[in-house]
Amino acid sequence: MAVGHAEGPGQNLLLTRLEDVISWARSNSLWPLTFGTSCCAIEMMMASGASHHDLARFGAEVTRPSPRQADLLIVAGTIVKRMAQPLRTLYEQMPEPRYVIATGACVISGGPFIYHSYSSLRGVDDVIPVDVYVPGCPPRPEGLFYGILTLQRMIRERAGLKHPEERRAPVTAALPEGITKQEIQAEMLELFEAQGRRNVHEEYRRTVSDPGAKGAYPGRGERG
Amino acid sequence: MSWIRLQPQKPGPRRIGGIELQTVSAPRPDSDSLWKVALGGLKGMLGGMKLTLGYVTHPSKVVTQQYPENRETLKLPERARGRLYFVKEENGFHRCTACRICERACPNESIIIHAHKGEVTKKPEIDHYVWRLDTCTFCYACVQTCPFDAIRFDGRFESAVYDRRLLVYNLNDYAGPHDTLARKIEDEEQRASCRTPVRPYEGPVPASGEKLHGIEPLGPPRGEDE
Amino acid sequence: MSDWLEDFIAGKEGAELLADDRPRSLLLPLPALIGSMQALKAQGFDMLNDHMAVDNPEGEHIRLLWLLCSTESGELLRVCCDLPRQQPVAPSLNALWPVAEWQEREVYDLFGVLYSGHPDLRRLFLEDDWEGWPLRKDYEDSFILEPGKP
Amino acid sequence: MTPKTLTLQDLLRTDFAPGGGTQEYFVNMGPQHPATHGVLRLLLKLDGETLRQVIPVLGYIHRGIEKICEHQTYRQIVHLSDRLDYLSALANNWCVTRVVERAAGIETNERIETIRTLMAELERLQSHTLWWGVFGMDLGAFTPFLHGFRDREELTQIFEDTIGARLTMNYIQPGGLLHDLHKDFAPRVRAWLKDFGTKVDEYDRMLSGNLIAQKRLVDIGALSGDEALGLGATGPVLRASGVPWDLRRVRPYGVYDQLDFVVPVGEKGDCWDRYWVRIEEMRQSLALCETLIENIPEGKTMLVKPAAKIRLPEGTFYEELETPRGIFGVHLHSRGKDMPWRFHFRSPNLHNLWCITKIAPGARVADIVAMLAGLDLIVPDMDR
Repeated sequence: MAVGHAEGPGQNLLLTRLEDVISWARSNSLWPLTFGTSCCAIEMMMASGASHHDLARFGAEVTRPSPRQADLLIVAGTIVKRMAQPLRTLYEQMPEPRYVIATGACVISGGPFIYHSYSSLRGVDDVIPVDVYVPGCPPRPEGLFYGILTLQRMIRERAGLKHPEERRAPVTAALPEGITKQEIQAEMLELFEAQGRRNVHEEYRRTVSDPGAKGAYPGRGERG
Repeated sequence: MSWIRLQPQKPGPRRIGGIELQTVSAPRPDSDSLWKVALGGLKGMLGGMKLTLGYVTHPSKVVTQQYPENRETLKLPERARGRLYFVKEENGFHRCTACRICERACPNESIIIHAHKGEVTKKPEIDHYVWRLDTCTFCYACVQTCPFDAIRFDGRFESAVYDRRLLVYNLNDYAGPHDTLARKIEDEEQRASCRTPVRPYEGPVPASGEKLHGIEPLGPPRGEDE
Repeated sequence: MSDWLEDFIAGKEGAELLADDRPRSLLLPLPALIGSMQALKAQGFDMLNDHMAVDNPEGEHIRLLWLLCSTESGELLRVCCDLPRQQPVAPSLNALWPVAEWQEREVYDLFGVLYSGHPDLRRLFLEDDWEGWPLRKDYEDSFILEPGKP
Repeated sequence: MTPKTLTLQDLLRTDFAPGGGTQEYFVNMGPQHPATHGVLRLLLKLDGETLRQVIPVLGYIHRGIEKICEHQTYRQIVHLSDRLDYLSALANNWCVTRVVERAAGIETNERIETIRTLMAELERLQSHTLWWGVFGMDLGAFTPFLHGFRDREELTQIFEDTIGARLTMNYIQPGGLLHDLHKDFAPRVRAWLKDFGTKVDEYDRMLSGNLIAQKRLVDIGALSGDEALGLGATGPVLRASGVPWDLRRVRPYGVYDQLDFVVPVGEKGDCWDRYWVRIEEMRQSLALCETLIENIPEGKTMLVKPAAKIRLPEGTFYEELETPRGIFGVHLHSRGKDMPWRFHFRSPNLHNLWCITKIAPGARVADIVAMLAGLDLIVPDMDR
């Protein structure tokens, strides 16, 4: 994979190398916020504090109760309408660059409470942007570690020093097993064609070159 | 030494709820003089520290597992619920008869079955067996109720992705009849032709193009290199 | 089990024993509720184990259920009382069992039952400006997602 | 003319508190606070360092499970009960199972009941080890956290062998059990129990014997037996107040009627008693498990076809049992369909929580953490 913004204009070799170093340092010193609402929080505690799994091996064991000192928000447990506002506040209090991991079915999509519930949110990405989704109910600690490793990879490969806020979602970087990047890209182009858009390929390229374009990316919530 | 191992007090029967039951009472830790307090505090602290430091000299008691390094050797319990998969016969056919028992057993519609009536077999044949990992609660109801042992859980847990829309799976790799049905087709060529290959991933609009609840169709990746 | 309960309801008009077997259930008319509860507490029912409501839109009433428990005899007793669905007002049992204060807040929150004499009748789980009573059968909310309807 | 001088007391009296005295103020604890173990929010009314009033604000994880249950079949409800009090998931499963079995008239055999009892006791140990670790952490000692979680992890792996899940089990189901015991189950449990016997003594040496911990617990948050009953407290909280109300003895279920154990009670109902009652309960459960693991009879583990539809007769049913945190009860109002008309959980944590409004006023603000830790609250169970 290409590293950072190395091929962009106006960037020299030194800055690129520095970016690499900083990204590496960032990815290996994630400080998670102790934020858990239900079952997933227990597995998160098993992963982060307990001796059998021990998150300290990834430099991420310094769980902080204050959002001001944390840069990784592991959303563990159902978020309901009433909790959405405090969660957003917590997220906004975290210093940049900040990352969000959504663990468990409730956080990703509403999980067991997706239907018939009058208060559970169906996906925390309605409230805050999410970087890595770790499915499971709850995910086992190793699964959460894999999520953290995935996030570390994203930080190393994606977050730039010059654009700390622009954290581009590399949809095709962490792929489900047995699925290639080309398959996904073909799928997208097909979808665009099926939607009857003209100049599919050009539109595709435009959205890639101008990530901030309004409506270019029909994703949920904003990124950043 | 009462503060090291506090013995229960006053064992005896108590009467409650119409019956007699045996109880023991909590001891009261007592600490009278300041010296005793200070000494007790120090002793308690040293006792705890000795215990903790004991693990330095007994490294065999250390229980930490080296997860990413031990990926090859990591053995999960055989009943672990990680990922759902289709059981495949030796000839490559699956066992699913599209009876929809698992779909009904699923508490939150994480399984969506699209089936059609086979042209050759005149029986329901599966088009897409959609499994939503993003809502699955791993309650095991689908595997438990399946009368044909067509689906099982395995221990694959490394499923983290950057986009939740990638958490919708097609479990079947072909659309067509299941094993027993396929065996009834005697014509070898016909049997082969009734299997239409299905891509393992067809996006969150898997079969009929309809949108799944709460999931947008997959658009182009933002900022993705071409 | 003694039949003290039959003696207990003998003098009360409108009170009846329900056919439910476990635990035994007692249906009381609303006016007799407070007096009977006081008598039951004196009888030894010192735990108000639980309080809930069941909506019954056909019968146009909401049935309140109290589950009493006696630590002396170990007996469980369920007390029921029907309220009109339009104007459900029940007396608060806060003075007898302090825990009733919060149990009643929960029922108020989810069913809209009002309790006279309650010191702090606020919603327990939902926001104060929430509209409607979610556990009533006719509760409608555009937020709720039904399966099979994208 | 000499200017008028003021003292700080005058200032407080005149400007801020017209009624005299010092000024009272509110402090928010939660919903995101490490000591509330989840999203419990407490409004603390303080006078300096002294607590005047505690107002719990709930609903930060109210998911409407009771509403969802009305749309689920009886078998599916079991998996929702996992998500109430996830540390006693098996006990919750069992309670739902019992009420459904009782209403549907399903008889179980001795093997099923023994395994259920054994699993519930093991889960009690698992829950108490976690509580002990977190209790230590709340008091400011991090080592208990490591030790408690280490022992819990081993038990979790034993569960995973048999059940396949670590936390949300869905194991005890109407008509039997999800799986039969794994072939390694009995030897592993035996080894763990043997090991854990020494661990409880370690716990005692590490925290119970620690004078600093004792100083933070003794005479903090005392609650008398009558008050606890009136507030609806159950489980270790009620027993610590001197009321030996344990459903396992009073109204035995499973195979508890064949087992012999004593009920630990406290005297004053302070944090120390609550702490000690749980430690002693661990020892009792340990002995129970040692008996149970040797006496599992043979038999089938599932008596009903898993895909069979369960229809219940009309009526209101109630069952309750003793989870690690108190009495968990299930009300089921059936109208003869395969889904309930109304399903209600009596959650032990919701009732135990209100003790904080009684024991906190008058205490120092730092003690509220010890009180909360002593009550051992699980927030999703309160909010449902």
